[in-house]
Amino acid sequence: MKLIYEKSSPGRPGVQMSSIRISPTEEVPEKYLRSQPAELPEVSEAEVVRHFTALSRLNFSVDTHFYPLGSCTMKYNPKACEAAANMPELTGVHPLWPQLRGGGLLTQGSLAILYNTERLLSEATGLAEFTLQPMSGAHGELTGVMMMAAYHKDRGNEKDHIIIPDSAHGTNPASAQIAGYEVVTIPSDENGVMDFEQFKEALNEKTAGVMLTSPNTLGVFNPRIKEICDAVHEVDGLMYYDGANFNAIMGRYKPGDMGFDICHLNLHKSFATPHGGGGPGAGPVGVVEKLRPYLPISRVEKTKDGTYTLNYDEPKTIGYIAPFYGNFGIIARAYAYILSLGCDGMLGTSNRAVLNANYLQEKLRPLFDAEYKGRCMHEFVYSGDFLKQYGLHTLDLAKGMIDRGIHPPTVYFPLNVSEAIMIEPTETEDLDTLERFVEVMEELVELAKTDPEKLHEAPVSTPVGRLDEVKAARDMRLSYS
Amino acid sequence: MKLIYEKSSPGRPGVQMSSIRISPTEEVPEKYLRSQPAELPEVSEAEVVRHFTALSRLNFSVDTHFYPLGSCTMKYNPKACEAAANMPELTGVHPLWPQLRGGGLLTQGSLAILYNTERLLSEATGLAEFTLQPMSGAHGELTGVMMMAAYHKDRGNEKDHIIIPDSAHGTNPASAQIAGYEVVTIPSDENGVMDFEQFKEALNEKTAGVMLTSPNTLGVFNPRIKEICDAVHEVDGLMYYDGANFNAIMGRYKPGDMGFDICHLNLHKSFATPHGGGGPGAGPVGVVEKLRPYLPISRVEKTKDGTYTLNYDEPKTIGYIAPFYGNFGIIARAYAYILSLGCDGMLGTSNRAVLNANYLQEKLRPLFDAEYKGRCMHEFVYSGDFLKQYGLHTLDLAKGMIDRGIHPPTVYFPLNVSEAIMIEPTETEDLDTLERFVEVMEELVELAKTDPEKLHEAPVSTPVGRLDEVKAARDMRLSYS
Amino acid sequence: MKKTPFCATSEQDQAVMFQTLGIADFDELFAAIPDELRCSGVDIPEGLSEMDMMQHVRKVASKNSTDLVNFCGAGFYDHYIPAAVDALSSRGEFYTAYTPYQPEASQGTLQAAFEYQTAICRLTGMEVANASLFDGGTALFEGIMMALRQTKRNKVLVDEGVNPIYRRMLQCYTQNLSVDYEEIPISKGGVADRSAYEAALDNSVGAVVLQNPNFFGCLDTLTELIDKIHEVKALAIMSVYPMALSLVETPGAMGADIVTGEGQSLGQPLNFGGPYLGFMATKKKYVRKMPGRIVGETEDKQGRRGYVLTLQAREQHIRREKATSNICSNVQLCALRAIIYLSLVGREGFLDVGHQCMDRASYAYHKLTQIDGVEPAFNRRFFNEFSVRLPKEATGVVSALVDQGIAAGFPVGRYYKGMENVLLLAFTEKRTKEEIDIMVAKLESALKA
Amino acid sequence: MKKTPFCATSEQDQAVMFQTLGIADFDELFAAIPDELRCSGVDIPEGLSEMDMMQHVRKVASKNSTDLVNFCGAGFYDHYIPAAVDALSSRGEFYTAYTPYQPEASQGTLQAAFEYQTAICRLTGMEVANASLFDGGTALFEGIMMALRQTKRNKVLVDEGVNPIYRRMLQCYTQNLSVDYEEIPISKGGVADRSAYEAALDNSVGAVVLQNPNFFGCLDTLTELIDKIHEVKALAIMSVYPMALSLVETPGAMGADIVTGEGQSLGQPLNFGGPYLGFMATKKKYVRKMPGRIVGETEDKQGRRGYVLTLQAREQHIRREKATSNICSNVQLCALRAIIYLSLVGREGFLDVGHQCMDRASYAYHKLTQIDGVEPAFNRRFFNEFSVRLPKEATGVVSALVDQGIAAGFPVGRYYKGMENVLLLAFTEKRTKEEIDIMVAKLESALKA
Ligand SMILES: Cc1ncc(COP(=O)(O)O)c(C=O)c1O
Ligand SMILES: Cc1ncc(COP(=O)(O)O)c(C=O)c1O
Repeated sequence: MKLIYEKSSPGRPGVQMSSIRISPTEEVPEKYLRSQPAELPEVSEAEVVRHFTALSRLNFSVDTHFYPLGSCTMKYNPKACEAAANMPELTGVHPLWPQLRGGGLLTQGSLAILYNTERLLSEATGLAEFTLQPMSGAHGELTGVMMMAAYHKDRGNEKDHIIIPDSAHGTNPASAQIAGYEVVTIPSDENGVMDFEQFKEALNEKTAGVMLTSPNTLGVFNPRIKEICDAVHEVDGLMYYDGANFNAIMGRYKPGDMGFDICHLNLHKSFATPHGGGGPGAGPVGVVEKLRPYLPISRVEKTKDGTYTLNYDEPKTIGYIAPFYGNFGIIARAYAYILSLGCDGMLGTSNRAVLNANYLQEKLRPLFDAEYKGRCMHEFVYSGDFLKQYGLHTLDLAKGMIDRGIHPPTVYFPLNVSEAIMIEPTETEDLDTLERFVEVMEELVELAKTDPEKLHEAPVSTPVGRLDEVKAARDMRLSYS
Repeated sequence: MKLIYEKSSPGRPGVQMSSIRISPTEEVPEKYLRSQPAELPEVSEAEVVRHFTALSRLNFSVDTHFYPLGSCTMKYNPKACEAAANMPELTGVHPLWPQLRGGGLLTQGSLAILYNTERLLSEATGLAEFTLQPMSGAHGELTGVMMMAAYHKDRGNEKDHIIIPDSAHGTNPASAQIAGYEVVTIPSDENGVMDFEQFKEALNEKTAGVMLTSPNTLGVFNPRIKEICDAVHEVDGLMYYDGANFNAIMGRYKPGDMGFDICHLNLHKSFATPHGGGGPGAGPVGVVEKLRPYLPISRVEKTKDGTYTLNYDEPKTIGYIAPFYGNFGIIARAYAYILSLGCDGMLGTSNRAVLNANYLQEKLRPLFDAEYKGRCMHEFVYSGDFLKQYGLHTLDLAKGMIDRGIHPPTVYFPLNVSEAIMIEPTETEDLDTLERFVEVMEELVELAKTDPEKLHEAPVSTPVGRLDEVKAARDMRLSYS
Repeated sequence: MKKTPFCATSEQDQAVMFQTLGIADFDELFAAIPDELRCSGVDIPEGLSEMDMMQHVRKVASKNSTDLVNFCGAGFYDHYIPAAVDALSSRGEFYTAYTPYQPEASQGTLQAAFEYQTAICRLTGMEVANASLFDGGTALFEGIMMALRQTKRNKVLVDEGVNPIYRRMLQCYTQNLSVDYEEIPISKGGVADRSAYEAALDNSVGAVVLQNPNFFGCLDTLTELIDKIHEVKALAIMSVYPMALSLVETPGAMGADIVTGEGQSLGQPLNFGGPYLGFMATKKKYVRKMPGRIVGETEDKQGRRGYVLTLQAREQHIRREKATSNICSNVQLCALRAIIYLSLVGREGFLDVGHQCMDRASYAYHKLTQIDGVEPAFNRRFFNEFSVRLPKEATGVVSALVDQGIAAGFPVGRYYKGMENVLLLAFTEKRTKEEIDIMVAKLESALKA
Repeated sequence: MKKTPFCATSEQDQAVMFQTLGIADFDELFAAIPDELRCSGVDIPEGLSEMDMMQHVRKVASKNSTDLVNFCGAGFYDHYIPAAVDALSSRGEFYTAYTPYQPEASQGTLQAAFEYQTAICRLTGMEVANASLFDGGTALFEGIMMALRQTKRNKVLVDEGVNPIYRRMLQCYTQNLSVDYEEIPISKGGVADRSAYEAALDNSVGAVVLQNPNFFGCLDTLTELIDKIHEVKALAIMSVYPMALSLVETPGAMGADIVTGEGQSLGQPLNFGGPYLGFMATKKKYVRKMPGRIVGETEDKQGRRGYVLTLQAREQHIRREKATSNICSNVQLCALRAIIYLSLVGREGFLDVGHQCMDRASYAYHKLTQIDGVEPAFNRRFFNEFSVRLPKEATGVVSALVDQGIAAGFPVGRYYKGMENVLLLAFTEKRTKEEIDIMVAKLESALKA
């Protein structure tokens, strides 16, 4: 499809922006100004609408396709949550108004949403306090480990590393590193959880903490969590809970109860806010009482008279991790979602997410001739190794799905499973959709045996076939000219 | 694609509607109640969203395709007009509030929009008064001819027929008939306008009026309009202007100036309100001073103190043609559009609509080997007769366009041109789109000569091919069971 | 520099086109038209930028006060519309398409219309439905014309329990036609007066129009009356409130021949009177007399299922003055909203909403009738709307409450002589117990005042 | 009966699945997990129906007052957003998609990102841009880390003219890293202090961070200073306001190596602080050190053009702790809104908006500085924002005007000692002449008071 720049022609009028004029009293001298206007497209409003409408139709999305992308929780994003967050009374507020004396009173609604959401998340996770400022999961991790660092500094602890299992998401080690820590990686045992013995060996006085994802990216819940927490607390280490998979346990288990000290949640996963093609999301972080002093500022507080204020005066805070209060628009969506779920809804939702995953794991086991390793949580991982005998890889299976109107699951992650295929159906899919998915998988595996070439060629139903990524990296055509 | 009913399964939960309960003080007896609930679909919200999103993608539309559907004016529908009309302050108002004493003050905004829109349309058409109540063009025609009838009754005129050219839209005669008039049809002359001699013969004392579309559905403007008006007024007949094509002349000619007494406009054509897949539209009707007393009630009036009120006290009114004030939501969109155009914009818009049409007429003339019959207005009609030599019809040409991503023009209308193809590009299309259309036409005519079968089979790119309309009428499967 | 909004061509484009046409400017395009017809200009303000237009409309709109707590229904109801209705019906592919004349390029609109027709049949208990008419009033007129065409008679009896706004529309529409229009007063109990119909029904009557629940909110069991209507070979037309059909007996089960109604309550905002949704359903044997578009199922050459506009021989673009109606554009987008609404709430949710409406009305009815001086106007059987007789004129009481931010109902005296004290109140799922209690309290004190 | 909202399976479905799994209820799914971990329940309210939820949020939202006439900018601006931006970015295909890991099924997101990257390059005058970062502050931090990686040095000089909010973020982010962070005070004229840089620039410096226009709104010509920075082989990082780039000289033309900024003004609502849009552009030679996703053009086997995420070897999912950044989810939808916005206003409209902002500021500047006691704080060169020194503390004056419905600007004293009297005012195309006149008048009387 043509680029919007290729549709541009000199003088084609866009949206009428010129409004009632006010003549300037003085012109800015040339030397401060650009010599040429930026070469933006010149297209009619109608053409822009057609262009981006057409582009949208080239996407797979939750609203159009089953999207069982493991670890990404592609659940339905309720339209009402969009409508709630898009109320002009919310979107029109300038973030600096609370800093104008008396201005805070003009934003009580937005502050109330922040305050209430913090309380709801604290209760859901069993943690004392929450900050909503992190703008993604990774950002939440960074915020968490920075609080870890602040805690140890404050206590005079000499810590130099963080322990992370090899099944962890790449953002964990990357975040730990930005907080100034070495990363010690622990392999997974045959059950897919962090090898307990090797963990014990790695753990020592210099261990700042451990970052665990539970259920982890294999969809397995580590049953020895309490032991791990105790051991880490022994050396005054802190337990970090990567809550990207909180949707598997919400309403049933609380990270705080299990002994975790810090936890981030992905609102754009567990709390049904849209992924937007790669964000914006939100990665709020909760902490236990003892870490409260290190939370980023500002803090939203409720005064006796019921009004909400912002507190910037926290001597031990790690400081400003966001310009303001986080991705408010995303937080508002999650708030609407949590209000809709309520207490029972939380448990009901995780129950159904886990049931859907187990049903698929069961039905697909024969196809992947995987032995039974017990129940999974909200997602599960199989290996596509068996495809090699047909000269195929997991990627070929994935591309075949695209031609059958299903977005492929996550592939080649986690890295500790060869030819991994990671499937997360979510609770917003009904039984018919799951059955259809099983049929498609069966059809594809059959095709792999009988006519593998077909899968090599897939996808054929998309505007483009498999794209040459090597060429992309070599040519580096990163903008239109 | 499956029907929503085919996706239904017992107990699948839809949107949560149950809210805080109030227990009834008394139950309604069985005999008043239905024994079985209506068998509505049982599907999840996510499934409903996917279903209708998928359905939408089966449509051609202005937002996705060039749509040169003659006589229908498929111009771009500005998103801002949608946004303006969808403000909750406008959509949330109950139409009966003005009838509650003091309630009118609560709807001053909506009344102002109605009043202002009437004024703007009066000025644009050169007519004294407007009613916004008609809910479509045809409804406007009926309202107009009913006022015609009321006028003649009031004057004691004995009228029994209305004169309508054969090129008129089918709604004209149909509307005239509901107002109790016979229809006298006049053929078109070689220039495509109503044959003047035959018109003069048909005109007599019993002529209630003449319904003209100008420019007519052939895109031709009748140059003898003044003569016709004078002749009709001679016999105290009334001139009706079908303004569905007003977009060709707005800002340049005014029906009132030309001598018309009654005129309806299609806001869903000339004033860019969306067609919605077949409505809702709006067909406001304007009249000259002498017809003011017959306008439908209520009338929006502006008092000295600047407030707006509704007047129901008009002894000679034809009465209630709508439950309230017309399709307010559509009127609000047109109001936003007219405010955006302004005085210069009206002329600029009709100029460009006519230029685009003439350009296509010129470029396509060789293809249809049509002789030059002068300029067209906003649309033009060619005959597909030449296709017969290849065993093809205009319909085949039309279906071929679908496969090339263009919605076909209007075909087989007007009825007085054999194998008619009626093309209206509108002013919101740029030159590239027009050129592409010409290329596609050339390609199709070439294909007609070289490989007509291909056109017989078209369309092949759509979810279904040509559908069996005879079977549909025979089987009469009009609902799912 | 001044631009013409929304137009797509550049001056450069226009120059190319002028050249192709061998002209120098726009005016030459109109050379054939006598100059004296040219107008002197349009005396309206200059065009506004999008931002200024939006600001202007927002300012005007702010003159409305939408925070009125509304108990005013009278045929048009303030129901909750799930967010997905807007999200889906606002997709450009739906609302910027034309009437589906090219079925292969319009299956979205056509299948949705077919699903809508099915839903209307299931709500009303009828066999066939059309794809929409403008509103409940025009639908009722079309229903009468259809019945008179079918029975080849010209007399219609219209019950006074039919919405008075619709009755005015019927009077308007029939004024130039050879239709013998007669209204039948309601009974003391506020429903169709059996004896009056006994008297009026004869072989000249082609159609009888009833409404259930009627304008006063009263429910009735109309099976016997409809049998009587059929005895004289007239057709029974029933106007209904679709939300009531969640719980109330269907017209189909009562034997109605033609069912019409206002579909606004199915996902359309009140929007100061429109666009609304007129629906019509009937028996299969009458379908060829039914006005409006009808979508039917069929197949393509490869046997793939598809949908088309069918039985078009009834319509104006084919039959011209002999058509069953003059309607062309209908309100397809409103029908789409209705089927989206019904699919979202679903079988159970629809029942649920019905119960909430009925329960709230029941609660309010008993609170109101406990106020001394406030009497039930008619029988005690209603869905979500009922009438009470106040000790004083209703208009004054209502305007007193309007000033306190409450639309306490509709004073029916405007349309019914002798009922100046009768107030009609409607209750939807949107009204809370608190709101009802406050309304009752304020109404009580307004009566004391 | 209680339901779990948004979940799709019926109890019937669940029964089938239980059977397949050979279990009796949900709890059995969790049998392997020690019981003592089970929580006692979540103590939050019962779930609300959609209607009740919407009513609740509407009630809370109504506690905000958005009708404040806003002259407060300070890096975040109240620009008009054309309606088509919402209409298009709210299409489900865009906002319910994930990161485009499967390019064949994500060309919509990918092509739009490529078009966005192109627009950022053209606005900034740079060669390459990434697909987005969270906001202007995190983008600036990422820019510094990138520069230090590139220069293998650890000292960064940050101009005090850089938004103080961003400087606090930089202090926060660098606290655990071996980064030598130093701030350079501004000159009397309110711009980068040349002599101070003369003194501070040496071979230990890896990066220098400047902002133009700076926090006080002052415009500067930075070419010479950047040359000096390059002389010591340090990289020049410039933080910019994209709307200003409609008229103001580009960082590229001044020689900047890395450009970052806040893209909120390009089609994002203020939304109480987010989501916003961090952008970053640089020179091609530095691209492998750039953090964040990058979309590149390529082909499929049949030579059809397509777009993919490229140079992923930089990223955490491959490099883990050795990645150029920990970022994963970015703000793709905001980038989409930005390219839609820029396409709608287009080349000319963007200039137009720029002029309107600048003209309004110029008009207000001269009205304000005519008030006696009100002095220009710095030089007279600005785009749409400037600082004035008041005869009294700005906070009091501003709060006086807040009470009258006007946010008259941002008192910079909060972040700059000794500038308690300095007020920073911003002007966008949304502010009318009348609003400006009223603000000036009220401010004058507030000063008298
Ligand atoms: C387990 C886990 N942790 C962290 C992340 C990072 O979240 P984000 O993409 O919001 O930075 C993800 C998301 O991919 C994840 O699945
Ligand atoms: C010339 C003409 N007159 C009348 C009509 C009828 O308008 P509507 O479809 O709004 O009833 C049309 C629209 O098709 C038309 O083109």
